[in-house]
Amino acid sequence: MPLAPEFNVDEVIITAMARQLHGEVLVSSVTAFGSLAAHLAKRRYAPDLAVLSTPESGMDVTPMPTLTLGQFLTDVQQGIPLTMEDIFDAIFTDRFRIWINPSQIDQYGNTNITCIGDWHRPKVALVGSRGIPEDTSHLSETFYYILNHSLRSVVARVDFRSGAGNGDSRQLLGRHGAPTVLVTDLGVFTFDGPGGQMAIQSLHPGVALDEVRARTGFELYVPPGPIRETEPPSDEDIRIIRDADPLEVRKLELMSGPLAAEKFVAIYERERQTFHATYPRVGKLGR
Amino acid sequence: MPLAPEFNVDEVIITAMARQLHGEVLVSSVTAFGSLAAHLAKRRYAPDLAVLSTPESGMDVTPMPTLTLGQFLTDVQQGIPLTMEDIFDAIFTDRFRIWINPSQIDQYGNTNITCIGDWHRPKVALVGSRGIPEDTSHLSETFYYILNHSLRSVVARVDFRSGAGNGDSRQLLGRHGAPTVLVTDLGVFTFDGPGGQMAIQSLHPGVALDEVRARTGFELYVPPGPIRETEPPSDEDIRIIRDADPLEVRKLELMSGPLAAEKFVAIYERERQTFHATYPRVGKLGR
Amino acid sequence: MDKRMSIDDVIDRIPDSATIAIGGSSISRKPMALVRALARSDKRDLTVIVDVGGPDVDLLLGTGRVKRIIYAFVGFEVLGLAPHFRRARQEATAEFQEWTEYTVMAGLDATIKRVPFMPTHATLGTDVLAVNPAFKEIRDPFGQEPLVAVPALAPDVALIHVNYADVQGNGVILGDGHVDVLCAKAAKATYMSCERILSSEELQRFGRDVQILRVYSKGVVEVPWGAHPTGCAPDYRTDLRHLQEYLKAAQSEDGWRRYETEFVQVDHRQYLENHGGPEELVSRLKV
Amino acid sequence: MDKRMSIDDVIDRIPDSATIAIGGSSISRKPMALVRALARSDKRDLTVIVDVGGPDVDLLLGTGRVKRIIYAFVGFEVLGLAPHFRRARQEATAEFQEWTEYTVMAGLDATIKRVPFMPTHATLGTDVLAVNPAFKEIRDPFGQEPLVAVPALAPDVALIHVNYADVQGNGVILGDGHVDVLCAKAAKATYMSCERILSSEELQRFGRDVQILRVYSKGVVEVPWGAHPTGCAPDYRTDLRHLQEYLKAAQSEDGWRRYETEFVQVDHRQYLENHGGPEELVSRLKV
Repeated sequence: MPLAPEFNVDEVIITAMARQLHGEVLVSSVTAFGSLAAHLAKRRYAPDLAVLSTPESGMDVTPMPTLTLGQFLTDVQQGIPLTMEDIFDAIFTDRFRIWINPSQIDQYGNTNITCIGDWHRPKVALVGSRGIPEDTSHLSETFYYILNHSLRSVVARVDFRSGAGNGDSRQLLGRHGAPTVLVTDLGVFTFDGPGGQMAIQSLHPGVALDEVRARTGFELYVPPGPIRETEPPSDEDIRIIRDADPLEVRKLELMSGPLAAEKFVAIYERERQTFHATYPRVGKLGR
Repeated sequence: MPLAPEFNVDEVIITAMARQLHGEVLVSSVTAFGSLAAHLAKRRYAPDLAVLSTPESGMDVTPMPTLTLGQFLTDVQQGIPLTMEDIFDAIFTDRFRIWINPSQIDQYGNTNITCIGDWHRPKVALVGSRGIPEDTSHLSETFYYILNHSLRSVVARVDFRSGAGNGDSRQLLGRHGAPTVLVTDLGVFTFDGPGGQMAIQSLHPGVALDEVRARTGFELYVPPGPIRETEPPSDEDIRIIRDADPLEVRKLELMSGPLAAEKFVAIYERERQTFHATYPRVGKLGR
Repeated sequence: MDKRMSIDDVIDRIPDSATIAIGGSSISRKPMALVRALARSDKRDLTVIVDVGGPDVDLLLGTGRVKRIIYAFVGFEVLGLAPHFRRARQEATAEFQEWTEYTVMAGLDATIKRVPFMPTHATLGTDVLAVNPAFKEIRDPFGQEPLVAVPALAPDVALIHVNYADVQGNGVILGDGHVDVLCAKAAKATYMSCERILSSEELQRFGRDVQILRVYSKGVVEVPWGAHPTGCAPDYRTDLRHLQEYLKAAQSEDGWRRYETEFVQVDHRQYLENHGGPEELVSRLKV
Repeated sequence: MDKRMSIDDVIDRIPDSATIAIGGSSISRKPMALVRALARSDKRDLTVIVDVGGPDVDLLLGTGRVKRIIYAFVGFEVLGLAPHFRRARQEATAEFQEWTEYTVMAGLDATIKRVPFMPTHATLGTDVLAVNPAFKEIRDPFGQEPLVAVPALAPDVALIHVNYADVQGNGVILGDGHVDVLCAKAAKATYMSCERILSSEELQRFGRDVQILRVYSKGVVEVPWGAHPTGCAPDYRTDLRHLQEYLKAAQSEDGWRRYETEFVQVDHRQYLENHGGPEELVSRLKV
């Protein structure tokens, strides 16, 4: 995808994600992209966000250099500690936002992280629905991102509905938890096409409609009028992202295979050195 | 009531209460008598008890001189802090014991702290059922004490069932929360008479059956054989009670009117001095 | 977001006929400065939800602000019955709905989890079930076990008092938490008074004692002695002398009118002055 | 009561066909020393309940101990899919029941509160409801709102790992709590390993970080590095290198047999030696 040389696709995606966040809500940091989007949003667009430092805890943390991966490696908890009950109460009371990265998303915004093929005898067993059913039955805004927009990830119908989209899935739920937006490496998509179908909101700089169509497993709704271009990240957006993630943890999500493994280990080793310099261990244990 | 001069009725009652407690359970300290019974039991009879320092919190506290009244006056929390959710989870999982001091108890062990007369237009409105319905539907042992066994407090039928006793009240509950024992100033009573009715287990030293009958609002079940005498407190029991309650907070529950008010204020003033000497304020705030 | 406001700002935000949940427990950590302002306001037909009520409910009944009370208990603990509550119950001058400690918690939790009810065994076998028209007997959908469905309790407003808060609306509770967290999460708008406002950094050092999360609070008021005459552990103990004066005043119309003039129809500064000023309170109530 | 015991003592107390709830979350604070002992035991037909599973579930499946898994998620987070879980799901060599994060919590909470179910909207509109035969669609008894009844989950045993414990069975968790408290309260018997045993006095200084109460624990095992290779914040981070070895080993039968010999069929002391000893682990994993 040809982008202007001064920014990378990960920065376009993260900035587009950041601009969706607003208000005073907890924002989960399960992935590097979600974490950086929350961090950027808090700095630039939504100062009242309460950003979590781990998937479930550490509200209003001071961001650390390894902002994102650190959470899984050391699970370091700073800020205000929460419980899992706090997290789900925040979901049920609509005080929570999360960027979900599904394996599949379909034209109605149903999402799948459970399996490819039939659930009872899957071709590929993935991980299980985790907390996505809770999000998609309670939140007033649900956010999705996919880094490799393709016929395998953006599909006509998901193999399994881990999360409830529009259409039939709404019968017993009303609007609670309905899909709001999808950001991919190609563009930004909403779900306000006919019957709640996926629609183009904007395409990233340099992305052509034909490419999007070729990489989408169904007929995308194109709103009348000219197609908008995603507003690119500003210099300030880019600076904040790069400063917050000097080890480039975010690049991991774009890689796979031996290359990813190699980078992963390198980050892991450097992370420890960084922690040594910044981790306020005494404060924590001395409480 | 004639008692041997070396112990008082409050010490007989507290000791009888203490001897009922056993196992590893949380014991609430809502009243002076309940608190002192728990403290004595832990020292002498049931070392695994987890005694609370306030009605809802402060597990495994180091007893303070104003062991009991302090809880309401300053609500000082030491030991391991709990939440109300912890307390009710302990009730539901049967890890909780409490000595309930009802205004009325009847022949089936139904108890009342809500009102005298009809609920909708009470002659005397008391306080409301509080957590007694939870206790009497979940605990495998429920304990009651009454300091003035009389026709007004030990009655044929309570005016309002705040707590579920035996008989009809058990229809939907089974044995969960059924009444176990009542200790009064006259004796110790169980609920294993015919149909779960109140029965004499023992009478305190010097108490005659006729006196008990005259002060009980129904026909008490008297088990066959000679009536047992409540085992009096030992010297060690008495010493522990007096040491734990040097301000004699326990006497308050036996008094009423101006005498009680006067003693109350005296204890209140002395309590502050005692706290000054013992309260580890730095430890608490420095956490 | 800076959520600081005045006591009057809070009262201005409460409409007539609002349903208000009040934190604390009987004579412990009640938001009395806010309650007094409400008591002297011209609000009408309020519904009050308390788990364990005390001077809060009694004062609001005494000044005629309340139409309906949902409660598990209203009383002054060791000091005895709540005089206006007792009178209003006996003369039926307000509507009363008797719940229990856990069912109030479950009702608030149902609102938090956006479910219309929570199931429990509590109140089976008691007369609470008979006099409380809100509860419904149901059968469990799996095994036909008899249960009680506790309906959701949805307060418009929650009023709580905490030890410390930051301007963003995070709150630290050092003593027993009572049901304050449930009130804060369940209400549409939570207003919190505090003994002292700290910086957010200082506040975070309290770890899990930060119990009120800013995503749930709409306003913060710094009110030293804001729980007086109830206690606020470990900052100060309950003012028993004042509560005894209150109880005495409530015995006659004249006495009550004088009490209102001196302690209700005055702002918080004057209220403290009428106790001889903060220094006098320190000398009596700090431990 | 001194509840210290050995790893083998814990395993001896687990019968065949037991239902075991395991705390922690994916690659964070799993009781891996206990799980390894279980994996090399001759226990059969175990049912495992996890909210978010990782190497724990995967290892027990890899050594053939498990008949049935109840889970919201099983995976290695940033490292990818769980290899034995994936294989077992695809070849249907065990029984799987897919729940969700909150419904596992609600199922455990139902057991704690001795109710047969908890109501929720979660899983409506998803295929979890279709493939999970344990859930039941119901209507709310007040307003006929569609809901899901989540049945109680009743573990025989809970296994958790904490930072510190005392010999009485109180446990301190400094990082994210995950669902450990729910597991401990819901199980008939909870066994807890810990990094270090402290005196009860030292433990109390951790205040609300004392999350496991002794009334719920039956045994305590001091096992430094007891969560390894998962992380135990703030004591040590996840051992990604070991987990990468694990994933590689699980790719072939030979590789897996070697892994088992070196890291499963050995006691905990030898396990640490096979990593180069505790000093080597300190240098890589302490932060």
